[in-house]
Amino acid sequence: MKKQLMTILTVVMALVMIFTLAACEKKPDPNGSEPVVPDKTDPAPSKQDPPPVGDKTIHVYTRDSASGTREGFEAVIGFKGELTEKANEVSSNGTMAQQVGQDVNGIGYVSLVTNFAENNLKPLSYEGVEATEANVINGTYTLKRPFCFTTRAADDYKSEEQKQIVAAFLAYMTDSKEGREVVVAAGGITDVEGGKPWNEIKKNHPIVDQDNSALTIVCGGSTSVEKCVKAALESFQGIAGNVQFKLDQTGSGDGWARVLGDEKDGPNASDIGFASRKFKEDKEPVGTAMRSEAFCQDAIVAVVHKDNPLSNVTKDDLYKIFTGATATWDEVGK
Amino acid sequence: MTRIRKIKDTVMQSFTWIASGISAWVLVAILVFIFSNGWKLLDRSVLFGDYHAKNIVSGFSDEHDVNATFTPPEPLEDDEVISTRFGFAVRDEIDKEKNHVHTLTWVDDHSPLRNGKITTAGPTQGKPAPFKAGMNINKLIFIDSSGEEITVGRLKQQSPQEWIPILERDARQITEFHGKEPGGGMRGSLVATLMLIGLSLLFSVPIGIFAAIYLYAIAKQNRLTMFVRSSIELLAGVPSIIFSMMGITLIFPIIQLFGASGQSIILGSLTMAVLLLPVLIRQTEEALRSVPSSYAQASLALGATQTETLFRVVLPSARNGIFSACLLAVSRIIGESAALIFTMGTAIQDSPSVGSGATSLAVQIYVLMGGENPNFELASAISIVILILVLALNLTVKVVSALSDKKGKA
Amino acid sequence: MGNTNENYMASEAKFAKIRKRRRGTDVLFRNLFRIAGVIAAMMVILIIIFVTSRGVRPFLGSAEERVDLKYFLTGSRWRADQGIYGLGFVIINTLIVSVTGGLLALPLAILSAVLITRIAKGKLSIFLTTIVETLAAIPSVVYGVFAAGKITILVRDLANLFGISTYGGNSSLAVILLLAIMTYPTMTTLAVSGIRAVPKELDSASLALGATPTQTSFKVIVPAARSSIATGFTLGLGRAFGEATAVSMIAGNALAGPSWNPFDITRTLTSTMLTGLHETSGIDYEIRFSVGVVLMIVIVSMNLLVHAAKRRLEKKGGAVS
Amino acid sequence: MSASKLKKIMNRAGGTKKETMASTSHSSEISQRDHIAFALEDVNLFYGDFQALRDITFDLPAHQVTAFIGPSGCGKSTLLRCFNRMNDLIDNCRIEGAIYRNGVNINSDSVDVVDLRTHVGMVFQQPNPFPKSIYDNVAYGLVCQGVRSKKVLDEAVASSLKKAALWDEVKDHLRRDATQLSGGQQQRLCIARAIALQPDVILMDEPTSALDPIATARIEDLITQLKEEYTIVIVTHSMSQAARISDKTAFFLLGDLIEFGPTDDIFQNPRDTRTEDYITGKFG
Repeated sequence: MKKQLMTILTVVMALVMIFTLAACEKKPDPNGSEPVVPDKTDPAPSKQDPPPVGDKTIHVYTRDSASGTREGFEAVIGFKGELTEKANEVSSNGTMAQQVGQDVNGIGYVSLVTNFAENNLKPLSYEGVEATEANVINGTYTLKRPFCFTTRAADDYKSEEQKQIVAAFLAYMTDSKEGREVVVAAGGITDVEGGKPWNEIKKNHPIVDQDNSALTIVCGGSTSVEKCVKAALESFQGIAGNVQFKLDQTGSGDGWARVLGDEKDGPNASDIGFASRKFKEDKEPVGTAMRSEAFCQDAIVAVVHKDNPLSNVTKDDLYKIFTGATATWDEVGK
Repeated sequence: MTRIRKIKDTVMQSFTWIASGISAWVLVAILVFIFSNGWKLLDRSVLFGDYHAKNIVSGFSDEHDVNATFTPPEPLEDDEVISTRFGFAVRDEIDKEKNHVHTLTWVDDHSPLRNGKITTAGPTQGKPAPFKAGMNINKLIFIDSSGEEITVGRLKQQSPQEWIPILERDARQITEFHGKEPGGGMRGSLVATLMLIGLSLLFSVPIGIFAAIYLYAIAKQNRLTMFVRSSIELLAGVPSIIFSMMGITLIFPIIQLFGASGQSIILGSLTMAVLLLPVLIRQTEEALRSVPSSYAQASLALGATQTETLFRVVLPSARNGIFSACLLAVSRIIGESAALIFTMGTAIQDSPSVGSGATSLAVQIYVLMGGENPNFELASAISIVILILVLALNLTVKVVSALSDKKGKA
Repeated sequence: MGNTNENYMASEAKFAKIRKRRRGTDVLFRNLFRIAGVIAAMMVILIIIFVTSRGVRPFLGSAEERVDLKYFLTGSRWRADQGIYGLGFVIINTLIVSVTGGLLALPLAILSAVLITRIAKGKLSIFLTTIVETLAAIPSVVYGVFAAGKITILVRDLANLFGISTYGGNSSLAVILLLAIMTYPTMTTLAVSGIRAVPKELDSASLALGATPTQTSFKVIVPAARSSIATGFTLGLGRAFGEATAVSMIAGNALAGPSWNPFDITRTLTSTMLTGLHETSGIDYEIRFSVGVVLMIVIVSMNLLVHAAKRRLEKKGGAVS
Repeated sequence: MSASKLKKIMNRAGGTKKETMASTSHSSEISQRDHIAFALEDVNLFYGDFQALRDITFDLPAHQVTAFIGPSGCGKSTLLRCFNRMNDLIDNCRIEGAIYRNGVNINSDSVDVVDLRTHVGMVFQQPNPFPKSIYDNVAYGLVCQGVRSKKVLDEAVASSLKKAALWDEVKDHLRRDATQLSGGQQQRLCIARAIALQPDVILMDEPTSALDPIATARIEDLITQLKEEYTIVIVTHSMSQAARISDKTAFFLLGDLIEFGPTDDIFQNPRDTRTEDYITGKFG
C-alpha cells in the first residue's frame, strides 16, 4: 500500500517537473533566425506584463564609479555626485543592457555600439535628436563622449621595437583611412574620409614589414572602447607582421594609471591606456606620454525597456530621473 | 497502527520526496537552460577555435581571366550573394560574438581568390592564403577598367547585395583581400585551464599530501597539531575571493622576486595551490586513515622505517583515495572563477603562456557575461564544456572509489 | 674461511652505509612532512595578516583621503562616487540573504537526506545522491549564468503577480533562492553522512518500542545526527557568505540600505568586492581589501555562533539522555 | 650466497654499535643467547595515567615457546609489544624499567628501533599481508634493508616460505595478490615474511584467533617446528593451545605477572590460586 503511494507520488512529481520544464521551453522565439536567448527576447513578458507595471516607479540603473560611460553621462547631464540612492549599480555595459532589458520600469545608459534589439532595449532620442552616427558627427546629438588613449612615456618601453609597433598601431587606428574604417565598422564614430591612406602612413613605420609575432601590444583601461580597439588590433595584425595583442579592459580609471600612473610597473602594466572620456588634467597628466588623443567618439544613449512608451528625453528629464526628483514614469516630461 | 499515525507518516514521507524533487527539478532546469542556450553553438570551432579573429591579408599579383564565369555546385540559399566572375558566394551573418560579418559560403576551386598570397610580414609571407567556406570577408580592393583602386565590403558599410554587383561590374583585377578566420573559440582558455591545472597540482599536491601525512603519521596529540588542524579547517572556510586578494598581496611580491611582472597563470596557479590545500589535505588524510593500520604495523614490525612504511605500504594502498582527491582538486580548479579574476586577469588569450595573464574557462564565462553585449550563448556553450568536464571527473572519482571498495572487499 | 671473512667485512661496511642512509632519509622525510604541515597551517595566518594589512590602509591614509572607520562599519550608504563608504547596511544585507538562503535550504537538505538514507533503497538512493553531488559540482559561474537568465525572470514574474515592480528580478529574493540552491548540496551531503553514522542500535531500539520507520527517522535518527547537520549548516553558510561571482551577477548592488523588501535590490559584501573590481589602484581598490577583512570577520563570527548553538544543543541533548 | 650466509650478514648488519661492542665478549654473548632472549627488570607501562603493566620482572628463555595467558586487558599483548617497541606508536605511552636483549636495554634511546624490529619479528592477530604479491610480501623486509640482488631475494623468499610450510601451496603463483590467499595461508605468509629477515625472536599476538581449527593446527605445527631456530613468544586466549605448544607459560592479571614457569607446572600445579581459578575457568 505504501509502496503504491510512493510510486504514485513519484509519477506525479515527474509529471510536474516535465510540465514546468516544457513550459519554460515552449515559449516561441519571435525573431526566429537570430541566435537569441529565449529569456531575454522572449515575448512572454511583453504580452503578460502591463507595461510598465505596478506603481510605475522608475528604476534607475547606473554604472560603477570607475566607468567612463558613467563619467561621460554624468558630465553631460551635470549631476555628478547627486545620483539617486535608489540606483542599481552594474559593472559593465553588457550587464546594464541585459538588466534594463529585463526591467520594464528601468532606465539606464549604454554606448551606441550596444545591440539594442537583442537586449530588448529602446534607445531614446536626446533633445529630439536620434542617436545615430551621422547626428554625432554633425554635432546635433550632444550626449556623447570621446574615446581617448594615452601611452607610456617615449623612453619607457620594454624595447625600441615595442615603442615603434605601438606608434605604428596608433597611427593606423587614429590617422589612417583603413584604420578608421575598422573603428567605424565596430561602432566608433569618426570621419573616415578625413584619414590618410595607410600606404602613405606606413612609410614612417617600417616596423610593420617585419615579422612581429614576438611582440605583444598590451592595452588597458575602459571597457567601452574594447570593441573598437579589438577590431582595430585584429585588422592591424594582418598588416603588421602578425603582432600579438592583449586586451585587459577594466575601466577608464585604469587607463592612465597603467601606462603613466602608479601601476605602470605593477602587475597590470600596459602599453596603451584607454579612457571613454577625456583624461582629467589635474589627476591624470598625459604630458609625458608618447602620444595622447581622442581617436573616435561614442554616443551615450539613454535606454529603456522596449515596452516603455517613452521615446524622447531632454537633459532636464534625465537630470530629474537620475537625481531622483522624478520618481514615476507618469511624471516624466512634466 | 492508528489511522492518524499512518497519515502523519505519509505526509512526512511525501515531504522528503518533495524536497528531493525540488533539487532534481533545479538540476534539470539548470541543465536544460545551459544546454538549450549553448548546444547549438557548440561545435569544433568553439571548442578548438581562437577567441580572437585571425585576420588574413592577401595580395594578388597574377592577372586573372577577365571573362571567366563560375557556377556554384548546387543551388544556394536565398540570402547568399554570388559573384559568378570570381567564383565565390557570401552571406550576411551574425557571428558568435554577435557582430555582423560577411561569411564566405562557397569558393570555387579555380576562383582567382585562390591565387592570393599572404602579405603579412613573417614566416607565412608569400604563402598561399587559405580560402575556404566559413571565412569572413572584411573588404576587397580591386582595380577597375580605368586603373583606379576601389575598396568594397563590410568595412565600407556595404551589404553583400550592394558590393558584389559593384565587384561584378567594375573589377578588372582584385588586388587585395582582407578576410578573417572567425573567433569566439575557447581553445586559448582551454589551454590556459590545462596549464593552470598542471601547475596548481604541481605546487599543491606534494605539499597537500605531505601535510596530510604529517597529520596522519607524525603529528602527536598536542597543541601544535590542534593548531595545524584548526588552521587548515579555517583555510577551508576562507571564501575564494579572499584567496584572490591573498594572491595579490602575498604571492605576487614573492614571484616578483623571480621576475614575474603581472597577472599571470603562475600567479593564478600559486593562488589556486593554496586554495586547494585544505581540500587535498582533508581528502588525502581520509584516504590514509582508510588504510588498515595493520599494514603499517606489519611493515614497522618488519623493520621498515616510518618513511619506508609510508611510501611502500600506506601510500600505495591509499593511492585511489589520493587520486580521487586530485581529481576533485582538478574539478575545483575548472570551476573556480573568483580566485582567478584578480590573479590571472580577465584578458582572453589564444596562445597563453605561463608568465602572462590568461583566462580559464570559468573566467571566460565571467568576462563574456560582463562584456559589451552579454553573450549568453557562448557563455552557455562554455558552461556545457565545464559541466561535462566536471561531471566526468566526479564520475571517475565514483568509479575509482567503487573499484577500490570492491577490491577491499575481495 | 678467509674468503668468507673478507666478504663479511665488506658487507658489514656496506650495510652500515645503507642503514645510515635509511635513517637519514627517514629523518629528512619526517621533517619534510612536518614542514608541509606547518606551511599549510601558516597560510591562513599569512592570509589574515596580509589581507588585513592591506585592508587597514584606507583608514590610515592622509586626512583628506582617510575613510572613517566607524562610518565604514555602521554606515548605510555606499557611494564610491561621493567617497562615502558605509558598509553597515551591506553587512546586514549579507546576513539577511545568506542566513535566509541557508535556512531555506536546511529543511530541504534534511528531508532529502532522510529520503536518501532511510526511505529510498538501492538504485534510487544512488540516483538521488548523484543529483546532490552533481549540484555540488556545478561551478558557481555556471550558477551565475543560470541565475542571471532564469532565477531573475522567475522573481520578476512572481513580483508582477503581486503587482510589485522589480529591477528586472535582481533582488534579495533572487539572491536568497540562488544561495539556497548553492548551499543545499553541502548541507545534504553532511546530513547524509551524519545520518549514516548514527548507530544501528538506536534505530532498532526505536522500532522495537513500536515507532514507525518514519517516526524513528524524524524523532530519533535526525536528532542524533544534529551535530553533522549543524556542521553542514555552517559549511553551507560559509559558502553563502563567500559566494562572489554568481551573487554579483544578480544582486543589483543597491547604493543604500538595508533592503528589507525581498523584491528590492541588495548589495552583499562579495558583490561589493567584485563591482567595479576594474580599478586596480586608489581608494576604491584598497577599500575592497577592507571589505574582505569584514567578510572574514563575519564568516568567523558566524561560525563561532553556530558552534556555540551546536554546543548548547548537544548539552541539552545530553541532559535529556 | 646461501641462506645461512645471508643470515649471518643480516645478523651482523642488524646489530647496533652498542650491541657490537657488547658482543666483544664472545663467549658470554653466546651463552646468554642460548639461555635468555629478554631479561625484564621492573617494567612499568602507562597509557597516560593508566598503568597497564606493573613491575614485571622475569627472564624470557631463548629457543623455546613462551605463552602469555590471562584475561582480556591483563597487559599480555602490551608486554609483547614491548619486545619490539611497537608501543612507541601509541602517543601517550610511557615505559619505565629495562628490557635487556644481549645485554642492552632496548628501551634506551640509543637503540635503533628499526634495527631492533629486524631482529624481533612479529605476527599479528589478524593476518595482515600487504596488498601486494606473495613474493613482494616476503621480500618486503629485505628490500627495505637495501637488499637489491634478485638472486638473494629469490632464495630468501623460497627458504622463508618453505620454513613457513607455505612453499608447496604457492610456489607456482608467487606473483598472485597475497590478499587472495585463505586466512590460514595469509597467516603463514605473515610468518614467512617475518622469518625472511632472519630474526632471533618471533612475537605472535594471538596468531590463530582469527582462523578455523584446521588452519590453527597447521600454525601450531609450524610453531613447534620453528622453535628449533627461533625464540617464540605467543599471546593466546586458548588455554589448550598454550598447553599444547608452549614450553613456558606466563600468567598475567590486571597488569601484574602472577606466575611464570614451565607450562606443565603452571597447568598442573599452579602456585597461585588466581592462576588456578583462571585455568579452571572460574573467571576470564
